Amino acid sequence: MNNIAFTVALPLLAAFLLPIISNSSKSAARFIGPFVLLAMLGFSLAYFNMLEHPVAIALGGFRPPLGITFHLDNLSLLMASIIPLIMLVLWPYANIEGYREESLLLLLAGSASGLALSGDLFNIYVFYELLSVASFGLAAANRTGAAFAATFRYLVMSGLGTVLALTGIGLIYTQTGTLNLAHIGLLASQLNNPAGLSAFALIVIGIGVKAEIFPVNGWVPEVYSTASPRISALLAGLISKLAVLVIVRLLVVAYQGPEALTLLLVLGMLGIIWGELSAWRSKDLKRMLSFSSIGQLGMVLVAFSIPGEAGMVAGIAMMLHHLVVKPGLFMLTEHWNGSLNKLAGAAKSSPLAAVLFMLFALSLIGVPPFPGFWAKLLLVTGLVEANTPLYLTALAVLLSATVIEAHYLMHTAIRMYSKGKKKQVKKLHQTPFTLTIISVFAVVLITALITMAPLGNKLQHIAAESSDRALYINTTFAARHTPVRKQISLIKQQSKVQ
Amino acid sequence: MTTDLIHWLLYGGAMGLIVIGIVGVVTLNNIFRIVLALAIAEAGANLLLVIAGYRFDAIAPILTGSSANQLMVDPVPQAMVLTSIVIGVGIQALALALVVKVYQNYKTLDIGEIHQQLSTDIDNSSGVISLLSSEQPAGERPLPEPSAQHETAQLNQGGDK
Amino acid sequence: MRNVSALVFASGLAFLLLVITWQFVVGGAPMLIGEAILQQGADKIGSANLVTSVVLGYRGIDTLGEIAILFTASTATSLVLSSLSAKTSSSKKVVIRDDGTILASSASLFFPLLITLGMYIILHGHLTPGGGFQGGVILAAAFFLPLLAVPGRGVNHSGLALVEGFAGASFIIIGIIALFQGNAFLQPFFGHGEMGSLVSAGTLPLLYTAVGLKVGAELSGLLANLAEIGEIVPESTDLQASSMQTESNGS
Amino acid sequence: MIWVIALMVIIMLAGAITVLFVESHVSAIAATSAVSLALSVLFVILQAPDVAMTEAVVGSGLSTVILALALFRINKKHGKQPSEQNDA
Repeated sequence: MNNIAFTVALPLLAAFLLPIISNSSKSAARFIGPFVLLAMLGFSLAYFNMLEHPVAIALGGFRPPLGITFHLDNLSLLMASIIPLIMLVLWPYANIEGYREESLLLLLAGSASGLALSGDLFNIYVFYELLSVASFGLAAANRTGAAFAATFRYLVMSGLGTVLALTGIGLIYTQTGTLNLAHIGLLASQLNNPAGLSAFALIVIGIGVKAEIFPVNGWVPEVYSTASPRISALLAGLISKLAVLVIVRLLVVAYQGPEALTLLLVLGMLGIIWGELSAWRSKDLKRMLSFSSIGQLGMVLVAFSIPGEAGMVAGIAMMLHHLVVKPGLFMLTEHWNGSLNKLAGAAKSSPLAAVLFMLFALSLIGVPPFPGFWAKLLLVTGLVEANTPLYLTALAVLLSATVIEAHYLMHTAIRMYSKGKKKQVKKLHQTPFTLTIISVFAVVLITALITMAPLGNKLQHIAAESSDRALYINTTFAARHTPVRKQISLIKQQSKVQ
Repeated sequence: MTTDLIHWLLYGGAMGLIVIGIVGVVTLNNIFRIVLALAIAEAGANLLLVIAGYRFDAIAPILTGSSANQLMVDPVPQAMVLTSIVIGVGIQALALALVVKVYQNYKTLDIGEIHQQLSTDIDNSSGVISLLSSEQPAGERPLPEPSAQHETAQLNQGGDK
Repeated sequence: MRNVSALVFASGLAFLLLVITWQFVVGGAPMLIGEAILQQGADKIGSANLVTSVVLGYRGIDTLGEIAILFTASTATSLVLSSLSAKTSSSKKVVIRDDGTILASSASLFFPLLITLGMYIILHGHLTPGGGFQGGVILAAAFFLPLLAVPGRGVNHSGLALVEGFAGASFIIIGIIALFQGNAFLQPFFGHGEMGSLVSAGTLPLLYTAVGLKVGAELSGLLANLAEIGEIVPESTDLQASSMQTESNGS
Repeated sequence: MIWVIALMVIIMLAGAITVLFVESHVSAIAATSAVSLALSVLFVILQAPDVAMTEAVVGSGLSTVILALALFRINKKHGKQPSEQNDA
């Protein structure tokens, strides 16, 4: 009875029923969200344990290119288990005004796992839209004038992206006559022309609104400064990674030519330059973190643009690292939401928070023992090995961006440890609840630091699996409605024959 | 010849709608009008999808007694467009709700002014002296209040206007 | 400056799109999955309208996502507008204007007609053009018309929530029942029936009914939310000013 | 049939351009509605009756109502604005 479709169906079901349940019993309604998230975690972890080989599941029971398939490999299941985990950590246990916010969060969780698992282009578009609408609602949930205005600009930019992505999907459908990613992968040679490549560019720009890709990230600083830190942490940490994941899938399966990689590389470089310079110039913590997140996602994009497995390893490592560090940093702004100047003395009022900030900042910069260093090292070696002028330029950009990053982050840290006015220092106190949430992220980071060797092996394994185009296609077309174990043995037999 | 013309008319129409819509979203100043332009761009993308499933001398994909051996158009893009039209109207409603609320708070529909007030609001809430405010006339420059929260920032805005 | 760069961008985009369309031929798309669905769709699902079999069968989870999007948009809209409607709800009764009995009675005349039409379109979605979305919009119109004709009449929001909750849930539960029968999620079950009759195509009519009710309830909720803020603001200026005051303080 | 297509495409594009340049919001809404209507005629010609029906019902019906409601709301505020300024 174990089916991965529950990770999408359950949160949606709960979200639909939440208004009714909350009308009859408010206290019951409060337990539903965390319970559903735990169930989602259970379903995805159960598959994770069972999985030795990627499998695909045909929803609706239709043979793969006709129906919609969910593609389950280590990468998608990893994301599918991270989603409920991170949402459990950031769930608003204390300050719930009504069921609406909970409902939106559950919809966000359901659409996010759909996006991580789906192997169908239009289905990805639908889940992406669901994700967008839920995030609009959450971004406006503060109900200040500024939040409304920022969300409106976010919505318009996102809507523009939607149109571009839909146009791209239309172009791909006109040329290949299919929507299934694996099937598109089989027909990839038909897409290696101006129309096919511009379809890719349109989808990258369209989906890139959520992934904070360079020309369409104007909303980032505004929304992150007006939404509550929790929502910023979710959007910057989790949602942006899911959008990147979609682009990576498309890249691996259908666009392995150099043009697509160059496009990603250039967009990534521009993102790094724009993000890091703006972060350097910004005068308050929230905006500094938002811009730095743009820069970091630029690095992720650069990593994925390196051809082959090296790029995949570096990209996944950068992605996971940012996924842990950025939410932690954003949660710090819950009580440190002023300008950088007002942070003076913050270390005195809440020393633990300052230490955590230092930890995250050092890892973000890439100072040796921390996980961020290993991620950046993978990226740098990948760029050196690629060894073309463009990749070496990217390397130069990356290194100078690291210097800028070190400057502004350390500058902030120094300011925290300087003396501040007494009256101000009191206000900078972090509540124990927020500190607990931040510490969770810090503990994950430190655990990653300790278990670096096995983690690295696991990453290599995941990257090898998810950068294998033939494997993706074979897996999808092997999808039948059979129990997973049987399916795995079937695939093994097939691969022996081949 | 007619086939060529139909080809140009249909693709020209779809691409024209997309381009006009996008130009509208990027250049228009009025946020209400931007929502309209977005709807037009979406309509263009929908038309593009339906064209992808069309073929000449085919009938609609509905089986009736007389349609046994006739060619039919592709049902898949039609299903996709059904979905995307409904999605579009949902997003449009949300966008309009936001337009109404933005107008209530900022008393303007001009995207430039809204952007400026938004940056000032964010600056005020974090207590940073705005970069933009130096470009405004002195009378409109909000006072940098160290403890200013969103609400007070808005009240200042309302009072200044 | 902004306009110039925008125009450059737009003409670039237009050029790109024109170059692309140069390659395409209307009617020349390969239609790989489309052709296969045309071949086997009728036998597999038993719906005369093949678009319906794609919407609810082959791409059922897209439709689930879509009704979820409508639900999300409606939830988010009421979240955005709620600070206002909560405050003005007390002054709701102020604006009972008399718009004439003709309008009101014609609205009540149209109500059953529209409901019948909406239900007809929903229930025949697997046979003729139309279905849950179109019928749902007509249902929403049926509920919204009396609201416009008789201003000040409140909307039964909890009733709407009940309908939309259960309609959405039943869509998912039908999908899950298929799972418990050992099939895939959202796999159509029940017999196909005789093609072209009302009771055919397995669970598709049930799913479309759920979609129709959900869309109808969702959209009437949306319209009521948007309309209430249009209708409710009292004519007297002082009341409005005070509501404005509380709103800007409270937001 | 080609004349119908040509006419509809021209109505559509003209309506879209009107939306960008016309002064009054009400005319802009009407133009959007006209675009949708022409589009739904095109869908009928392209053998997509389901889509045409949806576009007609949603695009030129429902979305026009939503737009009009929002505009009504904004205009109402707009009329009151001067007195509010005096209060402030």
